[in-house]
Amino acid sequence: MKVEYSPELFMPSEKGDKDSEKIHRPSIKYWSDVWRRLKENKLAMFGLVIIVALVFMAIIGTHLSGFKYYEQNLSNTNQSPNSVHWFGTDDLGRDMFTRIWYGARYSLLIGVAAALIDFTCGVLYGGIAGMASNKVDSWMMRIAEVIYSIPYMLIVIMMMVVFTEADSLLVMILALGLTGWVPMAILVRGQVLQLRENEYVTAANSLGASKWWILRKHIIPNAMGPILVNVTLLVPTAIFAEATLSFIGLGIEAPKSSWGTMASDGLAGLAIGHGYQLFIPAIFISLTMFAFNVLGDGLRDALDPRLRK
Amino acid sequence: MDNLLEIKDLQISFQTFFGEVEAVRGVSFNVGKKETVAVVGESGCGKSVTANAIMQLLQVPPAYYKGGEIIFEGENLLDKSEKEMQEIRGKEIAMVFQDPMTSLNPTMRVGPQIVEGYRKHVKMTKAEAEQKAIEMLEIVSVPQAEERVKQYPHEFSGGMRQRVMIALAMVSNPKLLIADEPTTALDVTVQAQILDLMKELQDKHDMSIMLITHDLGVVADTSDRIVVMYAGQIVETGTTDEIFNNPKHPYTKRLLESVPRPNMTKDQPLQSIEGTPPDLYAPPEGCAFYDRCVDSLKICQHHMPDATSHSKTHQSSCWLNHPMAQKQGKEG
Amino acid sequence: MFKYIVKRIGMAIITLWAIITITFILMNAVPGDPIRTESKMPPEVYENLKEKYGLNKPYHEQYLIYLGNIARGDFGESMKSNTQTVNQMIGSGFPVSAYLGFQALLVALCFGPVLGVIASLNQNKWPDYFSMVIAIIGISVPSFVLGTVLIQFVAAKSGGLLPVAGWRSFRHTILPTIALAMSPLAFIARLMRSSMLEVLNQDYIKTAKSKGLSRGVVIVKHAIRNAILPIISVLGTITTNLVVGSFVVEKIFAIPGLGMYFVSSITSRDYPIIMGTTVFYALVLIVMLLIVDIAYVLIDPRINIMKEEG
Amino acid sequence: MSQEPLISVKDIKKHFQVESGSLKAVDGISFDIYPGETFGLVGESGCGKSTAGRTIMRLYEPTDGELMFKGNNIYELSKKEMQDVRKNFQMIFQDPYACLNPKMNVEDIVAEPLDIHNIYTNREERHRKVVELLELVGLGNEHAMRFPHEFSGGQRQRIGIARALALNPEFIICDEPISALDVSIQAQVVNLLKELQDKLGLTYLFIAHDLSMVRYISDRVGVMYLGKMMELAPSEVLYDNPLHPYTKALLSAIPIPDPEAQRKKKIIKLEGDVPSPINPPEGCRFVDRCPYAIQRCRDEEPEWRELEDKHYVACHRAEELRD
Amino acid sequence: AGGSGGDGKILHTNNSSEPGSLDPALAQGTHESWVIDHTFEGLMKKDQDGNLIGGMAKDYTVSDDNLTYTFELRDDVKWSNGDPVTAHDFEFSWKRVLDVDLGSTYAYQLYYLKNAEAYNTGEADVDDVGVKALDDTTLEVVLEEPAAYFIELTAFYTLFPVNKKVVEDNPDWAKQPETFVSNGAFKLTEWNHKANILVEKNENYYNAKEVKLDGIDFAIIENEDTAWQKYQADEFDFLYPLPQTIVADLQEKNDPELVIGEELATYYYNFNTELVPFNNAKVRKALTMAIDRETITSKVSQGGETPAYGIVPPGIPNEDGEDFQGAQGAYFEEDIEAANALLEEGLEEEGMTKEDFKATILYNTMESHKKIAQVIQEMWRNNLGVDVELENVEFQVKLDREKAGDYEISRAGWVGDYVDPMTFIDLFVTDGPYNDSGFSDAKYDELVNIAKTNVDPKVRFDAMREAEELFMDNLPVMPVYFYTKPYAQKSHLTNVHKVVNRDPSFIYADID
Ligand SMILES: Nc1ncnc2c1ncn2[C@@H]1O[C@H](COP(=O)(O)OP(=O)(O)OP(=O)(O)O)[C@@H](O)[C@H]1O
Ligand SMILES: Nc1ncnc2c1ncn2[C@@H]1O[C@H](COP(=O)(O)OP(=O)(O)OP(=O)(O)O)[C@@H](O)[C@H]1O
Ligand SMILES: [Mg+2]
Ligand SMILES: [Mg+2]
Repeated sequence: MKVEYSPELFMPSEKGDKDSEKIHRPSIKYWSDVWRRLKENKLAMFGLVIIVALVFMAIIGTHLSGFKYYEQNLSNTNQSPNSVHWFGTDDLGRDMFTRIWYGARYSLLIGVAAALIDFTCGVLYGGIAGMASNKVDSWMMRIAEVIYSIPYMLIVIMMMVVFTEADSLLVMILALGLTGWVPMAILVRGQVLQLRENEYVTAANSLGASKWWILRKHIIPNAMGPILVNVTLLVPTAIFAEATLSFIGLGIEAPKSSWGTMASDGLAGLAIGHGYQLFIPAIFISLTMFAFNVLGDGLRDALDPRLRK
Repeated sequence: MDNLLEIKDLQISFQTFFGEVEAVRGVSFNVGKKETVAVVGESGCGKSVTANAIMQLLQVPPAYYKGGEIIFEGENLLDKSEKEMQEIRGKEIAMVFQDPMTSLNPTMRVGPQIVEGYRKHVKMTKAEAEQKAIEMLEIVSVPQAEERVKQYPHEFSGGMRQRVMIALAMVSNPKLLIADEPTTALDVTVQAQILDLMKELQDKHDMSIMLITHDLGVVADTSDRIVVMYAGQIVETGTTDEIFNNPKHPYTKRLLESVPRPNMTKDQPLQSIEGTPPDLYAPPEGCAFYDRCVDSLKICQHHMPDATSHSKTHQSSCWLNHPMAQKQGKEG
Repeated sequence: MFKYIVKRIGMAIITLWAIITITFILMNAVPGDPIRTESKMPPEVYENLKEKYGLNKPYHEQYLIYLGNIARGDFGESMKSNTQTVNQMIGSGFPVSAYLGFQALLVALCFGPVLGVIASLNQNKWPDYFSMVIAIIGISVPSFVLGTVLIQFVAAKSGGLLPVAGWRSFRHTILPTIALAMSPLAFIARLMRSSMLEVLNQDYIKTAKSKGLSRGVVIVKHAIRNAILPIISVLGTITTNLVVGSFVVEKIFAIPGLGMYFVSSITSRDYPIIMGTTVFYALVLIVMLLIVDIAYVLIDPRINIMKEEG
Repeated sequence: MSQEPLISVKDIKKHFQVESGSLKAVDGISFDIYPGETFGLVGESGCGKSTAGRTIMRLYEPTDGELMFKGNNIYELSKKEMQDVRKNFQMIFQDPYACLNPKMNVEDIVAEPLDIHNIYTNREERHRKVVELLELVGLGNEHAMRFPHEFSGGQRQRIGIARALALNPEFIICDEPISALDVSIQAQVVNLLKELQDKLGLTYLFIAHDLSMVRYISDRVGVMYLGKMMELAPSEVLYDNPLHPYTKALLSAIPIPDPEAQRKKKIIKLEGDVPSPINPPEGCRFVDRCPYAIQRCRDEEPEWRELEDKHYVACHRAEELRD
Repeated sequence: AGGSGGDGKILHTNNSSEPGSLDPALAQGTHESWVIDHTFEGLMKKDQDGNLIGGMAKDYTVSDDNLTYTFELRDDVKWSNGDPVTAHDFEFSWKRVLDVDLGSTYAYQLYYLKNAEAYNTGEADVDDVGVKALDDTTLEVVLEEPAAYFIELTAFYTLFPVNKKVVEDNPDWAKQPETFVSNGAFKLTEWNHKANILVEKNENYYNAKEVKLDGIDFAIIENEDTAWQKYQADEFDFLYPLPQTIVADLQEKNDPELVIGEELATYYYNFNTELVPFNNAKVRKALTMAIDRETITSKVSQGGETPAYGIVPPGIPNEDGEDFQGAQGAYFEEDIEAANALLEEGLEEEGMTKEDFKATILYNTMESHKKIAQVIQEMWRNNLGVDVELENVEFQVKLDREKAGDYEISRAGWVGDYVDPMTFIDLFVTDGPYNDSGFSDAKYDELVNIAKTNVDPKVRFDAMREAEELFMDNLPVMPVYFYTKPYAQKSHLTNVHKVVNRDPSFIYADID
């Protein structure tokens, strides 16, 4: 079938409206673009919701059950979860629900703060080492080696001596961030060594970019995948490390609770059928880990322009 | 001439955050046995996407096939499984990629990269393979091939990488060679050698070539037929002589005019085509060249022209070919 | 390369010296007396013991004695135990720890990357989620919990097939290996996934596919090598920690390795063991990081850390 | 051209350490580039053009040589001082994709030089400048938020060009800036480069394989072979009256965009092997492939001399071959 | 089960930690003494009921001034290598312990001997030490001052003999089973460091025919939970110590395998009497009275412990053969009201109110200490309305801080060395090395001295009673409970001797 066109259409066109057809797209900032992409990732958003919920519960959760975190009831110990004690009671008859949310305050704070310290120090140190000349890099890595080799506990004990006056939470976070950044630094440095050989780095060089600029704008964004993986893993590590620190007297002081100490205390109940004392804090740690992981993954995907679905 | 490859109304889009990019919008052409078809066209018009689609190397998502068929030796490649495609890639169809630096594995020596595909199809020892790699590099005129095979891509110059790409595509004598701008980084002497080489292999192994290039000199030298693309569509096809001597589509005409002649003087500006091609996020309803066309008609803006045949081999899609336009033209 | 290694050995000596010095200072500066015990020790006995371990000498003298002994490879004798010299402790504990550590490393290296690769190839599909669950378990269930759970729910129920604890046969090594391997396995899997996602997008993967290589070959020969670098990076510290001492797992499974000394020597302020284990640990770390650096160069020829120039 | 040269390249060398020895990618080349001129650099693929360009940019630390820019030896500047000089020096890279950071969108890529040198006052100005630059190279506002992998080869190339132009540099090294572009855009870009040159007095080092284009755009052209300069002359002179046998062969191979003419054309085929840049021959580097080679060419390295006015050549037999 | 192994009757148990040494002179804790108790034997030993009977010595005489002891050795006693055990070995061994160069931590256990302390501190000659082998079988011991419990000490491991010849030949004799020579019921045959210690029946033991076991395999597992799992998997026949939760659980279930043995030890808190307000006895008393010990032992520690209202634990007979502690009864009553009144009074005397009252309980890191500290903290909060904080530190740090007086309240415990109230009472003499509370009372010191230097039981015990009363009036420490020793023992294991103040002994044990 042949379509008939009016002859009028075959007149030469006047292109007055030529430019009006151009679609003008607003300039969007990089990070808001990332945020938009992140929002599309349901799982990552779910992770974010969990984190927000955990933080929210950490704030109000201790007031819900009507028990105080330190309130003991020695005739009511080791009760499995029930309608009064939603998460059961511990070996001193304290309400686990309240203790979980009280502990959430410390654990979340510690986990995130320590991860942030490790992230900042590790990325900076590793990044600078990787960008520096081979000689500087070599010595920086040797220093990291020294820091990583000195017995951690000695350093922590020393910190306790030095910072007797300081806020113990601060000291603890410092202690947790003390050496954890070394593997991060090594990881980042490895990435830098590889990425700095890329042509776009040479191109940036030719634009007069400083090494610092190159590190910030080119290398770190491209190394973000492994970095995010490491950071998300640092969170639970720090939560547990806090429990270990209490062995040398630096942890959260009893009867205050944290997830790490609750889990290690709960371990004792495992053999006699009070597994919930271990599993409940463990589940919350895992949940946190899960949330940070999916968020980390989502962020990684959002930062990677290629992976648009 | 039998058609080795037949592309019918291929449509490919990319999903992006801003929407859909219609990179290829209904492309149909064919490549006959032993034939060299050159694909030319505006940068960004969908040549590479089409080539990648033939190899089934587009990542889905973000790319997806919206329609059409790619028929190779009678079978639709779009229906093939990944496993079946693996048998075809490298052996039946080989491709030279446009970007030689990023297309070579930076952590693998050049030699193995050239022959590993070949080794998949032909049983040979490692030593033989090494020999073959050296041979291939020599064929594409890389000097000191014995040493070069042991080097890594970053130690090669741009042109040498491109030759490596050519070598690894040609090593297993494919039936169809898709060469996406294979000689852009080569100096003229080497380019001439490579083009000769391609012709030679074509004669020897009855190879067909789909050559994507901007260098009209190369096109003139090698191709039998030319496909001219613009904004994801084919605007004109024809034999080399027909296109060079009797271009029908305004875009083709303007393209040919843009070529610098060796005897041009410096104060003459080069001819270029005013304006920019349409954004493929929202392709125009009518002719994509409308904005930049000096001879455009009113109809061009909102109606897509059909292909008109000028000879058995020569077609173009332009409203100016329409009888009514011709009439108007005469009257006007 | 050879020159580089020699240079690194030279640096290692300085590194070790720094470690020894700092450890010495810390050790003597922290509170806690190595000699005092809970038992009723008269001051005379206390002084006698101080004398015996040379702790009444001025610090700089003690330091020099330490340095001299360490230079001769002699870490001295424990202040708490009379049965083995520190060298003997390391000599008998290290092979056990190393065996366990390498076995765990092997497990982590066999499954971790595979899991990561599978996850990356099926991004946001069930294998990806499966590997994420493994990772979450591996990381958020630390070895002290995992070990205990394995003992109480696997070993105890296995009818003697998997012994509860001890270190006698291969069967004894299975559960501790699992307990030890989980966390690095998970970590490696996650890292691998993330760097594979990066690499799989690269053009050279397309090239490799265009040669008709099968998916497996493309991944093994092209993708993994380019994606492995972050894993190599973390292997240095992971291996050191696994091989030299995994305190928690060794304690839970009653394994006569080196790990226990790291913590117990510090809590008991047993100076010679602190020094011995620290130096030994540092040595292993130094060697591992050297291997990592060499691996970098072997894996990615573009990396230049061996060149002298800036 | 009696002015002071803008750039004076003095015997620069760049050797790479490779497994089998020292690869002499650039082995002592010298030339001057005057303000406002375009210096074309051609030569066989792999002969060291890109390396020369990068060494001039000091992206590679030179093995030897001096580079005078406005009377200063750039190679003696510290890294910090170098960053400032870079404002005046820009480069368009040969590889259009590899030189774009895949994690940055086009706006950020093009704006990067502006960011580095703090050229704009607010974000709108930045955006406006970026769009301006993109439009100069035939891209538009609509491309600004996209990422490099979403572009075709030619589009990427243009992003690179836009970035190099961002700082209004005095001197641009164009390493095959147009090879990935279709002819009409080539024309557009070349016209743009020329226009900028006329308006702002830019100076170019133009590396290309397209000899017609080089001829069209360059004032003077240098021909390299295996790390050495073979011939240097004003472009008309070089094209009409090449002295070096290599230049002659090169010119004969130019493809002509006309099937008829192309079929009739006679190409001087170069036989023989290109020698290794690792252990280049003692004498003339072209000797093995030169149809006119004599024993002397083998033994003695030809001198770099000004045979005619402004026409330099390194060939023992240049005089004889002239006729 | 472990006992039915192919190589005879081997008893399997766990010796929770690697011994620092198996040389009796250098041993200093349970994880060493348990093995040593099975491989060595002193002049005297204890029977199943805790009575002292002859070991290597068949008899002894004491001089009238109670200063000279003469021991007559058995003539059939041999070392595991066949050498006879002689009085010279004893003389050598004891002087060796006192030798500064050996660096024995427990050298002070021999300070009762004449000139022993002086020799140990370098002020006397080795020949001045009051021990001498008169001939191969006669050992003469001269004490510095009379000591009623000296004879009991000869059954303590620091005073066990070592083979003079062997030790002189090879100072490292105790490090390897091959060179290890002992005189007890068992001999060391295998020592895999940190894995296990195997002792086998010593055929040269004079009483070998009474020994039913062919050997004892002491595993070395530090982790209590792991050890318990092994016990449950029938890999152990006997287990001590047990995880606290397990003890509680077994007790609740009335499990017959659980045996709560006696222990001569007290769990208490030190008050730093040099600090305000703990210098005030009323405050100390108030705090002491305000906790509920019954609840602590039944709900928290749950190991069958008894609440402590005095400092000397049960298990020590007095001059009449009655239990010293049982005869004394409680020194104070738990009474919250009275405690509150006392506290207010005491604080007022110090110019304080309850609101100003601030204190920290220092304890060394351990789950059970943490639990009890939390409970006591909570009891004080609820009963007295005072807030205290908890601080856990490492053991070595706690010792340091106690020594330095850098604490307010600290957890402590004491295990008696010998079965006499003195082992607890002399802890608190002025400037006693373990008197961390800083308690000092001339009268108390005098009473201790009377009890130490007298041999008349009546005089001694009167003095000690008076001393304890005085002490409990002052309460420089707050007793919490008396320890017990909970074991798990499989039913097929019989005749394990569990004597107060000693590790369970398997010498005469049997496996059915
Ligand atoms: N992954 C992608 N996502 C979005 N758009 C894409 C993607 N790949 C290609 N495009 C778009 O598809 C169009 C066609 O690209 P293609 O690479 O085929 O061009 P081309 O004809 O090969 O051009 P050139 O000659 O410059 O290489 C371009 O406009 C490009 O922007
Ligand atoms: N990083 C490097 N390491 C080792 N060798 C290199 C390196 N870069 C370049 N080369 C070598 O230096 C020589 C010159 O390379 P260059 O890239 O300068 O050539 P070119 O003239 O730009 O060639 P083309 O026209 O093909 O781009 C080549 O032999 C190449 O192999
Ligand atoms: Mg293309
Ligand atoms: Mg180049």
